[in-house]
Amino acid sequence: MMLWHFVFWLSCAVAVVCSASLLFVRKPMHGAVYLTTAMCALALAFYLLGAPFIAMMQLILYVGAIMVLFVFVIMLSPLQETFPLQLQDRSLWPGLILLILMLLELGALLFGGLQVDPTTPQIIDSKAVGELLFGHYKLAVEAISTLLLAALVGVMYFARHLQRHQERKLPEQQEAK
Amino acid sequence: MSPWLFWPLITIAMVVVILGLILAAGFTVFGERRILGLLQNRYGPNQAGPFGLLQAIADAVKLLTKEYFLPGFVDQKLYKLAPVLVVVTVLLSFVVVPIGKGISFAADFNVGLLFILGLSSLHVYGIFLGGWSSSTKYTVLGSIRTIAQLISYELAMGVALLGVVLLSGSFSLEDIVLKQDIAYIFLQPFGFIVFFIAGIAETNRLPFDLPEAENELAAGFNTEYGGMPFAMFFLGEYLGIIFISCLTTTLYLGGWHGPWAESYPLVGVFWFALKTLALLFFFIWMRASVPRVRWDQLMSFGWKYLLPLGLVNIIATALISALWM
Amino acid sequence: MKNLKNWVGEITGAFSATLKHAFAERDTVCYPAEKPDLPERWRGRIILTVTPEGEERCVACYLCSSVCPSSAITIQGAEREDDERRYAEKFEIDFTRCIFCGLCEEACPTRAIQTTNDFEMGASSRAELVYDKSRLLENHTGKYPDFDYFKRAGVPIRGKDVGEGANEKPPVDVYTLLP
Amino acid sequence: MNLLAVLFVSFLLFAIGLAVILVRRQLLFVLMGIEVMTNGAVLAAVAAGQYWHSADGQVLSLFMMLVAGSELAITLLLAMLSYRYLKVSRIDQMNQLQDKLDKEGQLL
Repeated sequence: MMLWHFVFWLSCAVAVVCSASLLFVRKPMHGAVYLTTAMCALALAFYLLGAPFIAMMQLILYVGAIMVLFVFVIMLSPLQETFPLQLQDRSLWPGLILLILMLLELGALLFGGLQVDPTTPQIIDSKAVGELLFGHYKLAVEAISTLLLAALVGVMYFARHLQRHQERKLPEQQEAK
Repeated sequence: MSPWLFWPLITIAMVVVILGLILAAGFTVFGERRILGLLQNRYGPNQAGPFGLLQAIADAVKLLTKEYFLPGFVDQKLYKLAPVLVVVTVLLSFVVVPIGKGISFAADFNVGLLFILGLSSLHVYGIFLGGWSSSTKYTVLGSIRTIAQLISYELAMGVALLGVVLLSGSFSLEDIVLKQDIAYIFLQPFGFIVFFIAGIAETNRLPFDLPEAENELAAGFNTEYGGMPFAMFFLGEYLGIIFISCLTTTLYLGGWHGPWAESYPLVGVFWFALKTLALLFFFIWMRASVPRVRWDQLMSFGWKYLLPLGLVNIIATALISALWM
Repeated sequence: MKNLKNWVGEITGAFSATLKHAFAERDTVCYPAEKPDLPERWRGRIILTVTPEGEERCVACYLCSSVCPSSAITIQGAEREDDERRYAEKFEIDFTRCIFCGLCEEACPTRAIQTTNDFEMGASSRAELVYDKSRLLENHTGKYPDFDYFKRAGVPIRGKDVGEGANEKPPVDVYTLLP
Repeated sequence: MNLLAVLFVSFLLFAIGLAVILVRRQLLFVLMGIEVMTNGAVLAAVAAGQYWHSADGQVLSLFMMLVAGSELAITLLLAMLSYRYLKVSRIDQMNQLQDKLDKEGQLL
């Protein structure tokens, strides 16, 4: 149990610190790697909480699919510039005030009325998740799959847009030569 | 067992296993060079030691004693991180593979198969970051190819694995092996084909070695690496081949099943090693036989043939197992 | 379906072809233990040869050094005191630059410069690979044991007047046009 | 497991994500901030599900991941389009619809 606490809080700390470094990091690629590290740490936290299926899904879906897409776009984007944090920007202040208000509200919600006892984590394996997923929530699964299909169609539409843009540009470039 | 004995024992076992795996990768390199020579009317390295067996160690000593050189234009943090990531993810994957009856680190890990898929998606990062951080055009082209190839083939691989999961009803590799009275290659021939082709693409081997296509991209993603980091990339690649062979053995060829393997676990280890070695030989044989495919052929093969074949395989497996079982 | 059949046929054909080569005879030799059988016209280490009488063939005509694509040959010509025959006072080939193209051998009118079968020219410093005349000159006639340029060229030398050499006709007296 | 502490971590992640969105104006960093916020929410869902010994939390977090994935696929492509067409990387530079006014307040 001692070891459990140590590893769990360590992974939580890694996740928080890596996420926080997004505030200061200059290159988008470094940010993406920090975010990936945070997600791996969170996957470990999920595993330790007794949710092995979600931990692995975090690795496969977030790290293996979403962040790879991210990294791919960062690499393909023509702007390879660095983004230093600009604190002297005046338009920052409304955002910061909103953020502080939000933090206060969340803190009040969290520490206000929640009465909980520490309990030991119980492993809920992938079979239980699957039964619930294709039993009680099967309509939601269909909705999510429709959403994925919609996203697919949207991406294909925009990608064709991108392609047309390139094709239209091609004769101009030839003329320029 | 008391924790004071457990942790030192586990540490020693891990060190032994890691050293053994690194040696195995070295000897895979040696075996590849010898067998490629054999298949190409050459001799291959046969000078160092009997039959050239010490060549692997000579190579390792040469690579490890080379100068560590950091090019000036690289992104230093990621450049140093990438080879470590490649090796560590592959070494971690071996944890869940059962090599004999009850002989493994964590074969009954209840999401073992998903763990392997997750680690292979982390493996992509190692290869990709190595190429990106070197920031020359060949390495960047290599890493773009890596991402596109590995994403599309990982999907096909996962889809093929679902057939095995449907038949065995478990994500744990131990259970999958125990359930295989008939090797799943006979029950899942199409799944096996899809999985194995996707595995070849995952390990960047010929005919799908586009990320490091030597005659187009210098050495692809590891062009700027030398000495120790290069050795680590190399180690990662060959460990990957060994791992895919082990995984195919476990999932489709019956793992350690064989005559007398039930009563004597060490005989099971022997059968497992034999099957794995046969698959390793096939990998090398394939490198000698098949030419590299073109880039668009690779993508269209992955998305238009492999993935639909895997999906049809899942549906057929589900229907048959629902009707019969 | 026909396409698939083609694929399968081609892939199995490739695999069986490579397996067949595993049992074929080796094309390579284990070099240091077993010397390769080199052809006669191999272009290896360059030597300077001598006539059957043992005189230097080289007449310092500079043709080899001017044809050399990598400018590896350095020659300094001179004339002998007694019979005014030309010879190379200094003859150096820089084998770090030599590309073993064999053009010098083709250009040589007296067949002095010749390539040999020797290719084991390892050295531990660059200076060692610059061969001077003492290392280039071999007391051997090379590939042409009977060839002697001056015996068949229309040039008088010691012991042979014009027209007395092998395959030579007596010179024509250009002042009388009679046959 | 102390639910309050885990919820505190998830709240911290959410707040960091919000801060990233509000402070950094670059398109890619804004998207990363959204991912951090989603991660915090997923952690809260998983922790709550484990606390009540039910798989609902895991189902919810799986749905969240899928939604985040489909959202990100579209948004990243939009980001690439904005690079191509508008040549901007900061969200406050995307002011193509803004009216340009001169000093007297008249439309230019």
